[in-house]
Amino acid sequence: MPDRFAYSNAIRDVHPVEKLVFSFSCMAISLISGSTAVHLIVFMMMAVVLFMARIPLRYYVGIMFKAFVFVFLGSVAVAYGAVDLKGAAFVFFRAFAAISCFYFLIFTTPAADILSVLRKIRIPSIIIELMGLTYRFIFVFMDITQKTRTAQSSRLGYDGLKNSYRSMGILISSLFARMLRQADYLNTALESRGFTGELNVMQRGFKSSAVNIAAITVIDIFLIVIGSR
Amino acid sequence: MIEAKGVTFKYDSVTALNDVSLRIERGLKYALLGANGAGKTTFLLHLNGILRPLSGKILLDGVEIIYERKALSNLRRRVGVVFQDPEVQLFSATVAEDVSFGPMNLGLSPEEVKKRVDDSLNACGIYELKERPTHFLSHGQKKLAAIAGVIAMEPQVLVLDEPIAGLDHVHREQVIDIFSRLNGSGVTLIMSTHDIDLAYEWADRVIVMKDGAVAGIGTPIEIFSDEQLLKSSFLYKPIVLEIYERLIRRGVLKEDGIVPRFRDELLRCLE
Amino acid sequence: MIEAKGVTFKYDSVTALNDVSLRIERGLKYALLGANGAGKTTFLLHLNGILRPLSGKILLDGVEIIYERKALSNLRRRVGVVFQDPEVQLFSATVAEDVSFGPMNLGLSPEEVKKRVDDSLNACGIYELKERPTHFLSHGQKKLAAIAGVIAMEPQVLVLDEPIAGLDHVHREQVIDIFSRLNGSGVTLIMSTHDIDLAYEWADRVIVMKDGAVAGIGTPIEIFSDEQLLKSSFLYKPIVLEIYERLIRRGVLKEDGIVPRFRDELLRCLE
Amino acid sequence: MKRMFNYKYFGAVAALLILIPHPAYAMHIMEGFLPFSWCAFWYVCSIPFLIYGVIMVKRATRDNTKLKLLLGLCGAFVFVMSAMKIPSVMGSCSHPTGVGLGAIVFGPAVMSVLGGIVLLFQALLLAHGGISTFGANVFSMAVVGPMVSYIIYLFLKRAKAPVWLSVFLAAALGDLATYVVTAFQLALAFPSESGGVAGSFIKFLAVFAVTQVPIAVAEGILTVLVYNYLTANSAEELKTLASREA
Repeated sequence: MPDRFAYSNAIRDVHPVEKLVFSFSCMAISLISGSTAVHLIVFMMMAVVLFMARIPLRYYVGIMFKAFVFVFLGSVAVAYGAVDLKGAAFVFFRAFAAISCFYFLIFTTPAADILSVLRKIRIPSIIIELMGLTYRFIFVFMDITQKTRTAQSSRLGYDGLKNSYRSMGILISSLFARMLRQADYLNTALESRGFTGELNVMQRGFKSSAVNIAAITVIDIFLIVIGSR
Repeated sequence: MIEAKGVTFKYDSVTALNDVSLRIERGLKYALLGANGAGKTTFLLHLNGILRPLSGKILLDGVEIIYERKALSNLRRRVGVVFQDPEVQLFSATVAEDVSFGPMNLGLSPEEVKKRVDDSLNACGIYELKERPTHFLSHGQKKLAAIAGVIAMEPQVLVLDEPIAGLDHVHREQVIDIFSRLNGSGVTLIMSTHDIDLAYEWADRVIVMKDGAVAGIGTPIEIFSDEQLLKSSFLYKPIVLEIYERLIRRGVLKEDGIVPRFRDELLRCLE
Repeated sequence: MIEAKGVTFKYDSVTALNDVSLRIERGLKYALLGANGAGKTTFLLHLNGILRPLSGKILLDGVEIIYERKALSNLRRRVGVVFQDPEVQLFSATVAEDVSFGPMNLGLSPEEVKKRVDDSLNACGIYELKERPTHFLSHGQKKLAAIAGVIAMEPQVLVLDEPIAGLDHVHREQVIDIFSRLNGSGVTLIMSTHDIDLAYEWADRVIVMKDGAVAGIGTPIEIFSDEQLLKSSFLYKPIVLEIYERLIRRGVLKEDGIVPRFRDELLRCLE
Repeated sequence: MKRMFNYKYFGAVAALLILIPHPAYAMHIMEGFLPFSWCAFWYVCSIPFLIYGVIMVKRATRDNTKLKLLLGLCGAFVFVMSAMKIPSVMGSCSHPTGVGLGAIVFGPAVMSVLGGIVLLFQALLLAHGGISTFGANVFSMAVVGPMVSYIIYLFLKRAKAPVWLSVFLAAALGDLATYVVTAFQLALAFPSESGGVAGSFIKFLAVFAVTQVPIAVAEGILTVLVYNYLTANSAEELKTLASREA
């Protein structure tokens, strides 16, 4: 999971707004631009930035290779559906540039920081709260699910198709029942810490950097200029 | 400090607490023993108003608790609860965020919240986990984070529901050490546990519950010398005490008024 | 019966088992000791094919396990695993449903399934809980139900991952009693535990793991007399053995070749 | 001619199976595959539904603080469910979408919010789907899919169809509706030279029919199994959740 790197990379402490703006602006320019040169520059630039963020090269190459296969075959599919070979190549490079921007974001910016940005831009607090809870309990439930599945398969629960369907039905409904109980327990535990309806927590402070903002601006202008030539 | 008077509680129609009367004195360490289903957790949840007695009452410093928002909020400020399973208590993405939840609810200033978070993370020895996402923590670390989240509210009474269950040796020692230091700074502690040896060596007072009622309360030596009580409550004698008593009876050791509580103390007697 | 030969396993890039070779003999009781992270659970999960060695192999009755459906199904029929946390092991709505899960998967007739369920509930002493919803059970009862669910498959080998963690005194005794009876009827048992006193009194053989490797294997007396091994593996001496040795050294007891293993045996020496 | 067609057709099936990475997160359109204007268009289409959903959620949780926690946990539940592997006859694996189950249990308005949250975390945590295509994915998977499921479920329930059939069809057709929308979104972005949008839509649909119908059937069966267990064991809670739907 890229989540692992998001918390431990070298630019974890860069202001998340800067990272979001960098990722989104490069992505938007790539998607709008008709220039394959822009797409290639964005791809290389993101690779360099992720290298600087100390994302292990082997991991990045691995995940990029997977993306390459998907994007390649996806472009072929699009070519089959609609456009010619040249068009397919264009779609291929464009998608690859956008994916680079996307991976930059998810490899360097923890979900917790993205949530704090969403809070800042006045996304309704109910959404932020639901997202925060979802994020936290995804991991709790994944762990439970994986362990329950192991326990089921050690009792032959996935031996044959019939057993498998039955076991999976039981697995999902037991997870649902657990989720209901978990909500009860959580409510109790939070009430005992003074919960009255708002899930307010301390926001982590980030320092914005003039250098980063300048760099992002220069890069964006540079990409736009290249693209419009 | 806290007093239960004739507290009765039922889940649906099953009686969980039956006329429990009990006084918790300020500054002491209490161990709450009893078989599964004896009503320990139910009793603990009454102490900060999460559960409300069906009959009877809970008093804080002699004043009866009323179950409306402001009084409850005041109660919960003073009585913190650490639940058995840290997974139900940690709800936030990172440790610092989670620990800040209680202080935020107290309406403290941002600086004060930050200070409380740092202090309680330090007290629990997990300051370096501050910005870690909750889901990367080990079970023991989650437990410590849950404890930090409660002590950040600076409660006067700390209620601990089986705080050492499932912890390995190292985290167990760490947790007990935190409790001792809190107690040293004046916090009253009430801990439910199945660990009889721990209750014997750690507690100032032992409370024994059985079938929703208090079967006994006293110093560890009083409680664990009461063979009748131990038997009827499915408890047994701590091994250190039992061997010590045998050795006294055999005349190997001489009674000198100081009964060993820790294993090492007993072994030292035998040097 | 089961043999591991040079088994190595990694999670991502972290080595969890490093060249583990080990023979489990039919009909014996094994205790598996070691600190958290020593690789105990990882090793146990290899014994019924849940994890597959990165290199090395597992042999059942001298035949190497192959990791395809039929062979695995045969292996899992013979080797049952009771996991540490009963919460994740009880997934059905009621106890009877949950216990019937394994027998149903074996494709037995409804009568045979019913018989297996009743028998194993009886063997675990929880027949009266048959129709109870699983989440209303106490922790101890959940553990018993989880054990019943595994023995309903009538395995020849029972793998137990910390089966007594978090149990109260009464349930602990009950669980150990079930294991003894199973062993009496020929079932091989392998139990990981942090409870050194239990390992000492219960096991025929003790296996000590450290950093993903086997640090020692032998009878309890052999293992717990090896001070070097205990120290390097962060273990300590069982209190019964330690006090016995002290009393021998003090001259209170005389060495007669029979070293006490149970608390009661030691106490009897002191009568 | 005919051979040529078959060859091309086969290649495309294989290609789409992979475009849609794991058959797993099937209906997600990958990052970067839609041009900017279409990304923006689908964002604009989805947002009103999300806003409506948020208003509904806000109203329901206003004086029930526990429901807020419950819905947050439901989001995690849907995410985890959609990460499970469905055992499949053909040996290949697929994942449930949870669209049908979610629509039946929570109703389409709440499901649009939960679905949006789940899609975002699938992008952030699993790198499935994407940011620019988020609007399009929300529209197919969190808006149209649940709506179709819900309408079918309600309609069949009113028509006194057997419960299992209503649940099965709601889940399976909700799934298929999601695929149809995805095919339509791709066709709009990549109209064929000869047949225009309609031409490429039909081509994409044909591919989906082959690859996704078995998956939809599998999800339908699974949803019926889960629904049966849930009504047997958690009927009370289901009612509370459903009655929150305005």
